Amino acid sequence: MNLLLTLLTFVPLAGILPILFMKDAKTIRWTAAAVCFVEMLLSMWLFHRFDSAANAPLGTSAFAVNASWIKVGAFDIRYAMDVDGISVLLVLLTGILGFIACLSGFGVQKNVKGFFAMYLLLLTGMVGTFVAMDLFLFYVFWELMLLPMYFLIGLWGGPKREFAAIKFFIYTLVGSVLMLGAFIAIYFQTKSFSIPEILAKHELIFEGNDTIRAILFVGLFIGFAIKVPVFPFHTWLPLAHVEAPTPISVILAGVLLKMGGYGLMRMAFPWFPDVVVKAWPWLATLAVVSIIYGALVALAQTDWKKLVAYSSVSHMGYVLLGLATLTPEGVNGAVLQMFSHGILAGMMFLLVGVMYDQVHHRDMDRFGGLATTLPKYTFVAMIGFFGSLGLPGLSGFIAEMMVFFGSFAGKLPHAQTYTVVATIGVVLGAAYILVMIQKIFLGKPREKHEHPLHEPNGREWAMLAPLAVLALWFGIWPRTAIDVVDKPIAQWCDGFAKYLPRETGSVEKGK
Amino acid sequence: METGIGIQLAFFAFAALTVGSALFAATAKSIVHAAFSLMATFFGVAGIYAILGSDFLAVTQVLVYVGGILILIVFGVLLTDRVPHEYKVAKPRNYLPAMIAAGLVFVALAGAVMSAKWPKLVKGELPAATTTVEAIGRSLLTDYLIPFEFASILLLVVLVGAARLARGGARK
Amino acid sequence: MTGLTINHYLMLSAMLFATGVLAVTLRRNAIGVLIGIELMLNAANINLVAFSRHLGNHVDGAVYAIFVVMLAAAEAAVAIAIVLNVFHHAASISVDDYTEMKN
Amino acid sequence: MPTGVLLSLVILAMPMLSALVIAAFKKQLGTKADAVGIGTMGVALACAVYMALNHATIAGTGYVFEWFSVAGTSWKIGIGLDGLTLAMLVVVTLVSFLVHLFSKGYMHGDSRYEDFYRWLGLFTFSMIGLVISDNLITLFVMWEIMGLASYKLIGHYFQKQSAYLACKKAFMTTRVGDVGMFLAMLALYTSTGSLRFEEIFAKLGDVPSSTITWIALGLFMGAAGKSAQFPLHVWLPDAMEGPTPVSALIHAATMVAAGVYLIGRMYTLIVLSPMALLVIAVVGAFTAIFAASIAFTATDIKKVLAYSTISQLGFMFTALGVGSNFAWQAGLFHLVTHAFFKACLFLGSGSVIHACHHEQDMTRMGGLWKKLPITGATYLVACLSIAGTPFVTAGFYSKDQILASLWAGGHTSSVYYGIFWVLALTAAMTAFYMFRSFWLTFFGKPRDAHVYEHAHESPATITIPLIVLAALAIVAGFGWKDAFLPAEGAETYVKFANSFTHEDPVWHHAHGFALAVSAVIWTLGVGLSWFCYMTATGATARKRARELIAPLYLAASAKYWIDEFIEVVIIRTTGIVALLSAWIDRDAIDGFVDATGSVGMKTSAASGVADIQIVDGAVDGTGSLAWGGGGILSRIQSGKIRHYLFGAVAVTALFAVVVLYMSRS
Amino acid sequence: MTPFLLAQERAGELSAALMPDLGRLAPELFLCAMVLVVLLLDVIRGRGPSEFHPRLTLLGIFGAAGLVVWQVMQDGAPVNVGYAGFHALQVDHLGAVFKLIFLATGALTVLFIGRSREAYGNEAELSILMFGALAGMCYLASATELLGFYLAFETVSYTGYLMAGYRTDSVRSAEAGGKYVIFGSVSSAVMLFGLSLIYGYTGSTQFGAIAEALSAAPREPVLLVAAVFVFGGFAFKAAAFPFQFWCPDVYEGAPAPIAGFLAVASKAAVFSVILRVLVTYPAVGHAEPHVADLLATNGTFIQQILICSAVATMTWGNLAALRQTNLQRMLAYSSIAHAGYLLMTAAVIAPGNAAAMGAIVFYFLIYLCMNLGAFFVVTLLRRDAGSAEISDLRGLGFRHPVLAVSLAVMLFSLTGLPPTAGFVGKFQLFAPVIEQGWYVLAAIGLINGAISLYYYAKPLREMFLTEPGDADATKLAPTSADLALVVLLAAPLLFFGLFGWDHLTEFARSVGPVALGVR
Repeated sequence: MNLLLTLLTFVPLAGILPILFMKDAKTIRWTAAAVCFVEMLLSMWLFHRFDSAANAPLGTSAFAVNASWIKVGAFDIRYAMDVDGISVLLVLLTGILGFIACLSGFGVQKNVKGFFAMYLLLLTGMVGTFVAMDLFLFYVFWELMLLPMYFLIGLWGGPKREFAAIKFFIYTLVGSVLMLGAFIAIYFQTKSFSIPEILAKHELIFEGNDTIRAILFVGLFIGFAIKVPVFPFHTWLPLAHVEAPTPISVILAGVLLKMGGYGLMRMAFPWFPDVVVKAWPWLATLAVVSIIYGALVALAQTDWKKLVAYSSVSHMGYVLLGLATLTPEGVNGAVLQMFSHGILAGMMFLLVGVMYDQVHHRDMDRFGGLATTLPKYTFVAMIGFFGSLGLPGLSGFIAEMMVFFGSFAGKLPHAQTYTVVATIGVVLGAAYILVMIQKIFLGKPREKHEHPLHEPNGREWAMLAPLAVLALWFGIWPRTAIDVVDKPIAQWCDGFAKYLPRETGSVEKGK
Repeated sequence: METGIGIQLAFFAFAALTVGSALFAATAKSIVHAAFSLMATFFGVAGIYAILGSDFLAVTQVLVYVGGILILIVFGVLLTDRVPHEYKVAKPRNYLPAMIAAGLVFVALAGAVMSAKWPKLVKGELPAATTTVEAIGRSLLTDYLIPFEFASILLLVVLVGAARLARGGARK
Repeated sequence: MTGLTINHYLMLSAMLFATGVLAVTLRRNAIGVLIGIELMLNAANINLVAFSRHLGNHVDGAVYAIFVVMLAAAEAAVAIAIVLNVFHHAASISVDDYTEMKN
Repeated sequence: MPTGVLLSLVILAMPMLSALVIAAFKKQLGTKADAVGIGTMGVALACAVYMALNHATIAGTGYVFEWFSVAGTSWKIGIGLDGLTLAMLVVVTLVSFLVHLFSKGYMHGDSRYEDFYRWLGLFTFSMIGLVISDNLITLFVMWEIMGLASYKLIGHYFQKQSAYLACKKAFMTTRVGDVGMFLAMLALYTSTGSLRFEEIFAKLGDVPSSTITWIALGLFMGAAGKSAQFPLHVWLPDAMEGPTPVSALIHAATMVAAGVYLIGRMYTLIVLSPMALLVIAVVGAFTAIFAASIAFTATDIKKVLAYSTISQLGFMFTALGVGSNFAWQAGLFHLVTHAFFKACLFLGSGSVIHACHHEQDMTRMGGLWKKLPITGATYLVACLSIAGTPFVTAGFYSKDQILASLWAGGHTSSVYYGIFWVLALTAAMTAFYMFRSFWLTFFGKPRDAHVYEHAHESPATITIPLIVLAALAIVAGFGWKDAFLPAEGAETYVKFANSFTHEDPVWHHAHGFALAVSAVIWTLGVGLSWFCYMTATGATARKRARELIAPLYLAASAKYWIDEFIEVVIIRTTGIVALLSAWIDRDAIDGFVDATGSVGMKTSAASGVADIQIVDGAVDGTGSLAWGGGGILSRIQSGKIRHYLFGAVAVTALFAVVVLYMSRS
Repeated sequence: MTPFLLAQERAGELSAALMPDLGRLAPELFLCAMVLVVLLLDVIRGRGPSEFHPRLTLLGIFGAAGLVVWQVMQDGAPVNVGYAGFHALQVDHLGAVFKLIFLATGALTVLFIGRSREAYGNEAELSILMFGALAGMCYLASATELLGFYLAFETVSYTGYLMAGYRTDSVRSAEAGGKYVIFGSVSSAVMLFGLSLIYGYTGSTQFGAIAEALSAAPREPVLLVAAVFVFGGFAFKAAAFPFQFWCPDVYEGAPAPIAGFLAVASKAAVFSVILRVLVTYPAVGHAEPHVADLLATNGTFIQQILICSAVATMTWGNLAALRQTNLQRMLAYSSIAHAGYLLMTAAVIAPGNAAAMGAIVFYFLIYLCMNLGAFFVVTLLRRDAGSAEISDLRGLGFRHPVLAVSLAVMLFSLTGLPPTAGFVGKFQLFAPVIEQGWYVLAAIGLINGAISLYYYAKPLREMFLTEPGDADATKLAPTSADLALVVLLAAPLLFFGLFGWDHLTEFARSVGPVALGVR
């Protein structure tokens, strides 16, 4: 039995133990950073060792763990973990962002011990969610994230932190309750909690009863869509993002949102392929609305962080669109977008955070001319923001491009129309990023600062530079990611093949 | 089933007494009047028991209800008879919900009872009513011995507790 | 003329029970509410005794009724004790005034 | 890997290298960054020239590799070299090299001198990458990177409001066009399964013609964005906010050329759709005359050149809209000649501006001929070229061929006759307003003594590029075009709707006719401008005429209010929609809070939690419903035992009655 | 023959019939004896030293618990107790596990009362009421006959009334007692009327005979009405709709430990009867005629009553809890909501469905810890801060992290979040419902669960998210004994949430089949 996944999951948890007995804030910080660093190395090791060519079915890879955990009558709950290419990529993302956000957490001054303890707990929950192969285990990890997140936002956040924390809490819980209900129903149909096994038996879930299948799908979908977040379940996100401290915003945008996408990919979609195909107009509409609506709202923001937060709504809309296309290109795009958004959104939040630490406000109208005063900061900021805008050469472009290619080539009705409408989001995306850049970096400084602004310090470079490099790397050489996820995605798409409309029809080009 | 006309008349008389006095007890303006009207109800019910041949129960009814419970109630009335206006009955506007509740209850019960088949009841002639004292006594000491004994503990506990509360605090 | 059937007694008890309900929902006076409760218990008792008789002098019903009478007494004692206590605090016998706790 | 590919990679790498080196060693290099830029571009130019000289062996080579593969579909990218590419490479490297050189003098003393060279490098890189791509993906990638570089360069003086607005506008406008192009790519990929030119062209036969039309129009939308065709031309005049060398680079040889290049590159596809061809021709012609009319009224020397650029780009598109081999050659040939003379004009204007201490208003110049002889002379040469001076200038040959191919195109569709006359008129207007700028700047009495006093000839780094470009504006017309862009030999990589030979009577006739018209309109245009601006009678006549067409003049000088229209209809509307969305997003909340009357709760800190419940009233109704429901229940829980009893008994009895009713029978 | 002589004559017969069974009643008899012992000691000694009565009470409860355990160890097979074939009680594992729950609740309540440092804690009367209540509950858990059931039911009620109103110095306590007694008496009268109809219809007072008669019953409206009326009494005890009104007022007014006792033990008592009837005499639950289309659940009528009430109860409890600011009152509503969840699962109990029955037993086992724990914190709040407002918890997380974390665990558990036992419990409650195919019901339950999170989060927010200023810091000053107690209650929630719950579940599921004699 390979212990790597177990280690990955529980190293952060173990890291809490020494921290609890430490007094000195500095020691705590460095210990936490060390733990996160180990975690990052582990995730890289996993990425390195993962044999993408073998494309072992879930539950059978070299890293698979499967031990009996709790057995009550028919309930056989197992400590089952495994990864496929998709989870490997997301674990890698978690590892990297986990370390970087931990560095960002050095800025936390209040109750340092509590912060890092919660932070590490959160890390365990996140990694566990990505590797769990048992529904019960998955749900436990899923909920496990909720608690630390609640406190991390609620205790260390901005002025409206409590409000934000509770809103986050309630939203996610409503989602997970729906999810739980669906899980239980699915359990009774398949008599299994094992994710791969359920996938194998997915057709048996209320075979023939389309209504119940649809209800279950909707339950799962809403549960995950809240995390993604998909319009109209997104309203928790701007607040939580804005109020959360920088490292938590990074994790929230970088990793937590991906869990929604991961859940859709791993459960909601493949278990109910027939429903997905039928629900395509709804899914696509929600995705397109998320993309455009998120961008529009971002355009109207004056709060820098809020703008970034709404940009997440818009960008995660591409993930849903990509998944809903059910084409390899689109799904690849969605996965890439998850990864890319993790990097870029993380980076943007760090950028905002770096500046917030200096000026203690985020009102874009009070900035100006940073390009003159802080050229280096501006340079790295441009990578982040233009990446988010979808500039080729950075990871965001390739992801969005693939989503669009997938969705345009989609075999579902009116795929082209949805794609065309979605491209409005590209223009609006450019608009809000450029408006923001103009307000903050261009022009002349609008305010005098007590302390002259300074370029990012060493720690901040250590956070920003790797992300910038990653954004470039995955923009120029997306193979690194695509080769890992391609095969599982191809299989994933095959699962829908028999539900797709036979006749693709003549290619309608609507513009 | 033929019953003597006298018994029938007695039944209706007692029934009228019971329901009439109960209605008065429920609606009388003065709580004292209500309490005394309740006494009539108890007697009426005792009469019904007698008609049903439950002589023992009829006596118990009179003894316990009239001699015990009613006295308690009157005590209660007297002990709380400090704010005269308070024990007036509710104002007429409160009749409506009360009537609705009572009406619904009556409709439900009457509807259910009237249509019932009562499979276990004796059809036709009832066996002659005998004195129930022996049967009750036997039953209490055999089948119902455990509840019977338990009831004594119940009474003890309840009385100790009630005394504690009525006293208004711990013993000094 | 047909004689007395079980329905006679049951209708009587239904009326009595309804009257009891009327009393408990109408009466503001706590003692009045107790009166209503006694009416309801008596209604049930009439049922028990009537069934007891009509089951062919089945004794269980009568025994049951005796217990009910006994319990009613205990209940009255408890209720009066508590009501007196409340009266002591609230200086009111009207149940409508017992609204220290609400919502 | 063939030599050509290696060389093209060197050419591609050079500007990038320059950008990276300058970025990395900014401090160490200081103002020596210019040397890095000029040096690398020199190498690139040398390579490009070498390739051009050996075009016979190099054309047709290429290199392909797999970028990544998805579900068995290989996404290949690579380099493809053909005549068009080689021609573009020479033009781009040459102009870029000259601009680098020019900037050394022009940008001297700029506080962000190194940054300027860095972005210049990136810009050149993207343009080179664009032309050597053998597929639409890398072309699009470079296309977008060029957008970023132009954003940076136009916004070089980003402290100035006009500059940062201009760069944003440029990026946004081209982005709108890019969406069209991107959609065309999507459709192409969907219908042909590839984005490599070769493979696309090979499979076009299977694609329905309506799809082809849409694709062609999508591509044209992208091209129109980059090449500033109506109505996406609005960014170009504003982009003059960039430093003048940037204007020269962007608006002469590179960015605006990219759109024309794209259409030329995708010609095989475009010609399959007569509809698209017509749209391209009509939009091009309209843009040409429309921009020319605005150029009439501009007084800023750079604005004149900007509108002239738009107009000339219109010429190119019009030509490409014809669909024949000569038309294709003419459009792209005009692209090359235009690159030279327009770069010369821009750099010349830059020299003037430099000399006049950043004065750009022609009405305050005049009589500079004496002060700036070299600049004046080169400007004149370029003006002659753009005006199409018969037989001696490159501009004449290209423009003449455009007109000729239009006239020849009239044989297939008579619409082209009309377009021909529009363009002929525009050509006359071009001659007029270009010479107008020349007269105003260099002749007549100095209108601003101060400017005149301080004017001086520019240093050699500025004048040398001017001279080179002026020379090219003459000689580029002779001979070489058939080598790179052979009208009759390009079929190896591009297909046409109809082809002519030189001996074709139709072509022969058209050629002759166009020649005559060209000569007439040149005479008309130049002569009229001389009359209007160099003679006293002309000046009064001009004023009279201006009064006569006052509304038209006003409209033209206001650029036909296109900017205002876009501002109001598109930008403001978007802004309002955005605000509305934001309001909806935020105020599902407040609206609901108000509705439930708990405004007070919102403000009090203690009820923070209470608030949340209703936060998303409209979005998740359950929350508010629950909250409201909770309130009702709280009220029912009145504390009165009688109410409780009533509730309990009545509900029970009601339930019993309902059950009885349902179980009847 | 006079009755006296008759009794004498039958004495031998009686003892022969009854005496072997008396051992089966050891816990109940022991509790009754303790009533007498306390009374006697009180008379002899007067008021003992402080802590005397609480200790004596604990001793008695432990003794009774020991006897229960002893019984289980003796022989697990169900035994009917009663005179010559008259089934008055059934002693089995199902009863035993509930008895242990009552006794544990009683013991903890006594401890809480001790920790509350109220003077009344050392009164003999309280001990007597406690023993009486426990004896009644234990009887209730075993009763298989209507008269005994009614008697035990009323015992639990009366002692409950008296305990709720026990603090005569407090207007709230008195009022709680007053409301409780009035509402309870009416409810029990309603139930009694229903019972009388059932007696008349079936001609018996024994559950077994009743079940038999019912299983042969045709579609008979009077039974439906009787069932509704009887359910009224159950609903009152369980604080379920429509008899839940008293609950918030009484729980808020009663002394906090007593409220906890009522919320857990009283509720467990009534569910013990529900389980007893539905598990031991499935005919009662399943022979009922179907009332078609009432809820379209394909359930029997009793199931439909349970479902209707469950839906209304949980919704009512959760919605009304949303706006509460008083922790004790909030917990009252929360306990209403929990009654709803439990009723929901009770509705699916069927022969062979050990999962549903086990879920309820399991839930009570953990409900004991989480709800009593929460009420214990309320006790401490009442003691130290004088009130139990949620805002009194402000900053608790910073001042007394152990207490705060423990309370958080309990609240999480009440909400049903992993990794607490509450999650497992909720999971088990919902699983049988979903398995049954009642998705709408389960969905309503799940949505309710989500709503509940909101109000459970309020104390969390006060404790952890609001930093205590010096002025409004919590006044709570828990002693180490308090902390030990609270940790003792919180720890199992975590333990059973993560690891031990499979064994606990097995155990909970096993008691039902044992009650049926199907080992």
